Amino acid sequence: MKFLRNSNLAQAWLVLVLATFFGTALAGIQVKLSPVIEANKIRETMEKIPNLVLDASQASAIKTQDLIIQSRVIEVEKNGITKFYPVYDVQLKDGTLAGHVAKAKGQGYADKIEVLLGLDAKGSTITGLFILDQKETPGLGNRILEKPWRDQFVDKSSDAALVVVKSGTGQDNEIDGISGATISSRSVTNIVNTTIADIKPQLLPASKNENTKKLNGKIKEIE
Amino acid sequence: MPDSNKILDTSLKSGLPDVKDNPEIHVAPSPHIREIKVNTQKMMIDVLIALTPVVIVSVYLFRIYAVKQLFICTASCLTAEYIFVRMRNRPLTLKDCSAGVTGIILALSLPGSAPWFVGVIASFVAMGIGKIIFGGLGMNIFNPAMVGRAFVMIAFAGLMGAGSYENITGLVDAVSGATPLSALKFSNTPALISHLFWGNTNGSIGETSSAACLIGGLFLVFRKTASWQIPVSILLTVLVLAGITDLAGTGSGLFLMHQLFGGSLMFGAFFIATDPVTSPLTSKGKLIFGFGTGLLIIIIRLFSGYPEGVMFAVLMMNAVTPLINRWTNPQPMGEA
Amino acid sequence: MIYLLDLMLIALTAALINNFVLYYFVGICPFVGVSRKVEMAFGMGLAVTFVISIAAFISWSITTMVLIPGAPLSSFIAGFFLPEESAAAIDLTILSYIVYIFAIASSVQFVEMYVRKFFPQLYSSFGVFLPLITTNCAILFACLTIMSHVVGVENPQDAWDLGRAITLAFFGGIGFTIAIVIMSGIREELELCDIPEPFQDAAITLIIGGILAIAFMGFTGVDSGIREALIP
Amino acid sequence: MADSPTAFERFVQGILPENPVYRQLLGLCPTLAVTNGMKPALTMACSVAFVLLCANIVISLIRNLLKPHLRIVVFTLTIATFVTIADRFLAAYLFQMSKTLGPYIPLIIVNCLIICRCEVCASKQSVFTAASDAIGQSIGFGLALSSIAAVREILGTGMFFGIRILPEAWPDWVIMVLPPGAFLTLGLLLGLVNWLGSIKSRRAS
Amino acid sequence: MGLFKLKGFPGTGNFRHGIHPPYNKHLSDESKVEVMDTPETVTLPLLQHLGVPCKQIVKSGQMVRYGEMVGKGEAFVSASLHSPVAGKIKKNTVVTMPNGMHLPALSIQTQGEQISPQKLWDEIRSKHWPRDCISIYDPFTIVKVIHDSGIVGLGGAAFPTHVKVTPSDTRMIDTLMVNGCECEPYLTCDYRLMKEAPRAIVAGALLTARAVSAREIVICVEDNKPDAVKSLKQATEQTVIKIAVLKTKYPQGSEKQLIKSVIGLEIPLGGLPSDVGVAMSNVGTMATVARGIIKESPLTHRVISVSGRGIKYPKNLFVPIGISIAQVIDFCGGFTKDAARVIAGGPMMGFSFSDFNTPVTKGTSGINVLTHDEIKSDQETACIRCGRCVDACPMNLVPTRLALAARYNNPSIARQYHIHACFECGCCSYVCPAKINLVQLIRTGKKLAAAS
Amino acid sequence: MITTTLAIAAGTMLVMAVVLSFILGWANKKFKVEIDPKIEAVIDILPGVNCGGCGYLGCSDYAVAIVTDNDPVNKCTVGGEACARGLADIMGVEVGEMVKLFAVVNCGAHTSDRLKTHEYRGEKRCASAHLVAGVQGCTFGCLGFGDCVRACHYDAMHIVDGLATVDFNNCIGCGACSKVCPRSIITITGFMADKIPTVTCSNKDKAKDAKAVCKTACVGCKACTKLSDLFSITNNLSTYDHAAYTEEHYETALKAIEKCPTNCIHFIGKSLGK
Ligand SMILES: Cc1cc2nc3c(=O)[nH]c(=O)nc-3n(C[C@H](O)[C@H](O)[C@H](O)COP(=O)(O)O)c2cc1C
Ligand SMILES: Cc1cc2nc3c(=O)[nH]c(=O)nc-3n(C[C@H](O)[C@H](O)[C@H](O)COP(=O)(O)O)c2cc1C
Ligand SMILES: Cc1cc2nc3c(=O)[nH]c(=O)nc-3n(C[C@H](O)[C@H](O)[C@H](O)COP(=O)(O)O)c2cc1C
Ligand SMILES: Cc1cc2nc3c(=O)[nH]c(=O)nc-3n(C[C@H](O)[C@H](O)[C@H](O)CO)c2cc1C
Ligand code: SF4
Ligand code: SF4
Ligand code: SF4
Ligand code: SF4
Ligand code: FES
Repeated sequence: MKFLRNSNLAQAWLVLVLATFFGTALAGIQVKLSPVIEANKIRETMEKIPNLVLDASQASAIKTQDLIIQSRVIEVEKNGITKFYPVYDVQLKDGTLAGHVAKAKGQGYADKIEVLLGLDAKGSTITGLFILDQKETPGLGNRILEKPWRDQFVDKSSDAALVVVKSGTGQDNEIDGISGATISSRSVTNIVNTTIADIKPQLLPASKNENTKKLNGKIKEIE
Repeated sequence: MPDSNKILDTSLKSGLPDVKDNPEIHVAPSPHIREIKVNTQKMMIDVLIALTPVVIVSVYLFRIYAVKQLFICTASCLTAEYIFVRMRNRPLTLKDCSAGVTGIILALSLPGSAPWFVGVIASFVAMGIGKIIFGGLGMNIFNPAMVGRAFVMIAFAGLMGAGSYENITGLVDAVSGATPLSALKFSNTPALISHLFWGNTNGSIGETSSAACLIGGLFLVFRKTASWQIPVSILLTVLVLAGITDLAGTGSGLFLMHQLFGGSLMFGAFFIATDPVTSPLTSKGKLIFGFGTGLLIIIIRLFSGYPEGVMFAVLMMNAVTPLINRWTNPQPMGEA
Repeated sequence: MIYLLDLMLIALTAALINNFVLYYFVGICPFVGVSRKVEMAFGMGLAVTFVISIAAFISWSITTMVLIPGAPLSSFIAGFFLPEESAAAIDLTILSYIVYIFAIASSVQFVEMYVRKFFPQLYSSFGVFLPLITTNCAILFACLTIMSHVVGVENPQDAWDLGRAITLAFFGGIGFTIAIVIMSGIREELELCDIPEPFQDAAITLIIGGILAIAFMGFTGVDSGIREALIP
Repeated sequence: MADSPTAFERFVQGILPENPVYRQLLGLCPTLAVTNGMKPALTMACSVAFVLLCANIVISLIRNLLKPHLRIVVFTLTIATFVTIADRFLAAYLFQMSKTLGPYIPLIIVNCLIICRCEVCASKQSVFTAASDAIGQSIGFGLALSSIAAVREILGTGMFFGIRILPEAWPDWVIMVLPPGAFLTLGLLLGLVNWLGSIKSRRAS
Repeated sequence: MGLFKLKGFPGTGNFRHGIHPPYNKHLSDESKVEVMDTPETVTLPLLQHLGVPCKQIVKSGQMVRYGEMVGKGEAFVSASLHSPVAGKIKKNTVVTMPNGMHLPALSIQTQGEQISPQKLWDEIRSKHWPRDCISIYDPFTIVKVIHDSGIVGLGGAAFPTHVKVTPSDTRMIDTLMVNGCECEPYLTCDYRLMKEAPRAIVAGALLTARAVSAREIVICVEDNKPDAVKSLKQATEQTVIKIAVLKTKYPQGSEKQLIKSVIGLEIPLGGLPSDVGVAMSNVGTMATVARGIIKESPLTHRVISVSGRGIKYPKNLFVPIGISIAQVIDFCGGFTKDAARVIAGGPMMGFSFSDFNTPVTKGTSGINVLTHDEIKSDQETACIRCGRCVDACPMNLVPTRLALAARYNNPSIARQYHIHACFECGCCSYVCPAKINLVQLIRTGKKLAAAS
Repeated sequence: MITTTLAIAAGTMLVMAVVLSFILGWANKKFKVEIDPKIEAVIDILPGVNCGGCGYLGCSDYAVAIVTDNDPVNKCTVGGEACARGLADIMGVEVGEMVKLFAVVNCGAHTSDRLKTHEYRGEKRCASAHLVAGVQGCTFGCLGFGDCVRACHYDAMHIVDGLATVDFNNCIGCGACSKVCPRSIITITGFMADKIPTVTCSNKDKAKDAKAVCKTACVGCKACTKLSDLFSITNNLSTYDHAAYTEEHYETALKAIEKCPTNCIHFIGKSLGK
């Protein structure tokens, strides 16, 4: 008994009790909150998807729940490394394939830039571009967030690689660089170019892919 | 022994012979003679003289833009020094001309098209955060002009970026297009070497003409106002590193020439890195300082998002200067 | 090759480009507090580098072994009570902060006691810094960064292995050392300068930190520059 | 001053005379990291306030059970728990803000401010005193954060709480919202506060 | 380095750093040494040398003869004091020496038959000093006589010479260097002595070399004194003495630098010339040694130069020790109108003073009176870290650090940068564009470092 | 599922706590290094946060500094006042002096009293000017460049008309000024009354020499010693035995002040209101 009373464990009984108690409490909170957090994460992407595949008027008319969004991962092997592109296939309620949205990452001026790229059902035209995450310089590089600039990509064909120019000559595949942020502009354009080149071949046989997951179901479940 | 008894006639009872002749004896510590050819003010005036060719070229090339920029920066630097020193209740130090040097060097490192407030803010930051906050002349760790320039360059990146250099095109006929280093880095279009050397290219108003910088710089070195070790080691380092890169690439020498004569390398090596206050004390330290600056310039120019790295390189080396001083603390004679 | 390059760029980024102190603002307290003398700063830097590497190892192991859903240890134990599928879903990441802080604190304390007992000389030059480090956010920050690259990554390939984790931590520590040694050099110089009274000590240190941060911005993009130069 | 300050004195002291940032230089990391806008700064200040309040109350409740050599362990455990709670709540209900603040919320665990208050006040005082001390210190911390954030946001973006208050023509001082701006602003404000303090004490004497 | 070698010596004839101040030796280098008559009173401070003060052994009212010992140097590092006149001891006074020391002093009223100073000088100048037959003097006697004659170094530091020449078991001396560099601007007394009385120097050098059993004797002269070299060459013919002609540069005459120049060795920090087997003495000291041993007369007179543009007629003078400086100045015609600063010693290392009743002491090598023009100095500014002082410091120190450490009361930095290695030559202050009183600050710093 | 998660979480925490406290407890015993019990006591009082705010390397480093180097006890911001008080108790640092200590400047010569002064062109600090002869005739007295003023942290020393003058309302007798004075003319003196008499001179020369350099030098004339035996003359300089002063010596001191031919005796101390 004496041994026990003097042992470290007995001395630290308060710590042990508190640890157990706090551990339990936290786990409880985890159980309660983690679905919400998960949903937040998914919704972040999901909310953008309609705007990326449908044009503005359509998008506002349709609710997210009315679309069937399925996600899958496209694997591309290049120079011995495998790249993964999460791709969301968007079907209208009636089952017609409206388009695809791909998530892609690349090096920007300061840090990684993460974008969502919308393509039409055939993958031949860009239907939208959204910047999910970036750490470019405010006021310069982060002007890639601005809608007018991003909208330059819409309706560009996915056949020819896009190039950034300082003053446009009216060519189809040209994107006007942001002055003072040519590097960021070019980075985004490069990400778009590589993504298209990488995933285009694997886009079509999508609907029957195995690792497809139904996503909106999950969201609905939460809400 | 007729003279053996002779005793000096001491009519002088008072200690001071002929007191009226000599009313103002004063006392002072040794040594009692000083080098009269140099003092702080004369060194600063030397720099101003050495800067004249650069100023002349800049005014010739950028006309009213250069005049405006020079005026704004010099005036605001002097004003800022006046205000800040007043705030500290210290004796005024405008007479030593160092604020003027800072102002002119700052102006010469800005693009001509930068709006007025850029010069004003840069000057106040240069004097305030770059100099007075450390205790004023001689105490600052970082080159004040470069602190000011860096501040506005980052604060107003849009106004100071390559784009701003292009805006000026067309307003002044002498120069056109992007700065040579930008052009080479981002669109791979080289400039004429003779243009680089004589200065009819675009850029910050003082950096374009390597020839003018060389003339002024050599004057400084020969006057011993600037130490020779710093420019020599910077230029050598850049020469070697850029030479290797050039050989690894095309081998045409075009790249090398751009690195040497394009951008602000000459201006920086002779006028900025040599600032005695912010560079090491010993000659060994100065060589290390120059080598480090050259190395960083090349790294930044080659790999970073900027076409030019003189400013950053100088600031970084300023930061390690105290450490260099420590490492090169000479062994006193007899200790080795 | 590519893996090595990856490690190199992680190292470069952690040490210089996104310096812990000057870019992420972690470890400011020792940066301001223990930067008066170069020797002290250097010892502090080394101690941080050492501890941060250990902490990275511990936190990476605990995270992958115990905390994340499907971690071998937790799902093994849960497997006794639950069907396999839900056992694999057990997510203990909420405990991560507590676990990290305790694992770090205990290991630091252990190392300190050990060094003090058996290497008194080493203790006086290096061990004395250890206690100061436990409450240093640079360490926890490294663990959190590593965690963010292990937990919840979408592509399995992007999840960091131990090598990347330790590289980040180690070079983050080196970056901290660089920053604090530079700062201490400058502050030794400042002893002979006439700094205005209100700015002495902390304020001037922060302002110099600002100028250093400006200078370090010169490295922006060097990582991608090197990547491009090496992988055309 | 009286031997142990009353609850009200504790409250007042935290705000200015013993301001955690300007006077005690505690918790500088978050102060620098999250002050590029008013919103993140206030979120951070609220999180700290939450953690500090909860931790102070809990510690004060169990203060008689503490063993001297284990007290820091208990403090840390308590703080880490509440920080985790705060972190999860932010992630659940203020997702964007939680993303912006990133690791700086968990870093509250090692913020000396909180442990300091536990040690100095909560482990010795009644719950009420501890709570008012926590509130006072939190307000002080919040004031410090928002003063820095205000300078940085207004100069850096021309906006305040994301609302434009300077004319469109205002050239944004981008540097202010970047890392150097944080250091410079805090350094200059710290100098200013010291200067005002010295003027005041000179006037007093 | 083979290119730059001093012919006949291991050294290069040069040392690192140092400066070239305007020498202005022409003011007085053509004036032959003139002899001043015995003054009415002399004042003899009891500490005229480095070390322990000597003990007064006469009483007020007592009569003394010429050359009679009035103060006894009892400690080893001390020197005796002898009366340069015949006369009556007066009440003690105090004097403030130019170096700031406040000392008790003997005062002697001249009375009765005096020795003729002119005869003393003629004796020194004569050609009849022996060059051989030195061996009749036994080394121990030489040391003893040097001790008894109160001989101290006349090169400036006034270090008791017998201490240097006392043989030691641990440090063997193989070279005696006779220092005739006189690198201080304005001063010409050593030059005149070498030119006018080379034989006395040579005799003294041979005697001293015998005392320390040195095999080699080198007389070192800077190359701006060709006349001195010529007369020394004549005087040293058929002796072992060599003459080293060195580059003119300040402070060539400082022992560490001189040894480096001539022999190429460096005295360890905190060491003495004897650590590298060298004994060094000034030319004036050598002449005095010769006089002391051969003529058995103690150190009572010395040659000083009185120069500078602030003095009407710059001269070299042979004066009794203890004569008041006012009389010396008067003898040279007094001050000119724009005289501004009076210095005991040379302008680089000498001390300015304002009380002209101060006596000439054994260590006074000259009086310089500078004019406002010569001492014009600009406003002091902050150090701009230009590093000129570093490039000037012959000891390879970082003077700016030392000075600022002193200014900001930081003895640890001062020690870290080796403040005690500085020998206060003044090169750093001379070149400093910010006109900082570096040497004075360093001196302050030494006190500080010693106190903490 | 939920209960299992809870249980496992609690279990994890418990296991961790047990393991860690066991290991550390074991290590604590195993690796114990004997340290000074006083240091140990100090460590116990310090918070143990190891934040470095005190400028030392963590709490135990600070503890060692307190015990071995007698460093100040109030540097811990975390522990605050209570901590400082506790530390002071351990260290037995006591402040309650019976006698008030003040700095006394033993020189009374203002600019116009000093003779043989010359313009001085050097570093304007006492420690430096002290090395140059002839700044003023008196080699004992105050130089007036204010090294002591700069050393005083309590705004208690000022140069008044060339003479260092103590402000007795601010002076706490810390002695910083007396350490820096190159002429060692500041003494830290116990005041037996609010105002005490003192001889404001340090010149030890004979009357003639002293008079030649200063109008208010003590000439050692013995006028004061005749009036009060608390005055005594050594080396031509009168000194006052402050420790023996009581109120009853007031009168004699006043008389001595009147008698002193060079006016170098004064009452000094706190000005008792205006
Ligand atoms: C502080 C600072 C931040 C910058 N940030 C970016 C950025 O985020 N994105 C970018 O493309 N260029 C950025 N730049 C500009 C680049 O250095 C480079 O000048 C520019 O990309 C050239 O583009 P332009 O030709 O469009 O002017 C920045 C420059 C500075 C000084
Ligand atoms: C002394 C001096 C230093 C300079 N340092 C830099 C520098 O470090 N980084 C930089 O981007 N531009 C620097 N510049 C400006 C460039 O030389 C030049 O203006 C550049 O081509 C514009 O680049 P941008 O595209 O980044 O705006 C400096 C100019 C001068 C005069
Ligand atoms: C800077 C400096 C310069 C000196 N110049 C001379 C000089 O020109 N002639 C000289 O005899 N001694 C000069 N000395 C003194 C010598 O170092 C050395 O002490 C002296 O020659 C020893 O001789 P003494 O003891 O006979 O005087 C100088 C010392 C210093 C520090
Ligand atoms: C050779 C030389 C170069 C200088 N270069 C600069 C400079 O680049 N920038 C600057 O602000 N001041 C410069 N100065 C002026 C002065 O040293 C500077 O303002 C100090 O840093 C102020 O303490 C220079 C002075 C000299 C003598
Ligand atoms: S005085 Fe001292 S520091 Fe200055 S140059 Fe001479 S030896 Fe060097
Ligand atoms: S010479 Fe003068 S200004 Fe130059 S570094 Fe030395 S002390 Fe400073
Ligand atoms: S008392 Fe001493 S330190 Fe103070 S001014 Fe006088 S001489 Fe200087
Ligand atoms: S330094 Fe101390 S003793 Fe001297 S005056 Fe100031 S408080 Fe008094
Ligand atoms: S808050 Fe102290 S190190 Fe970050």
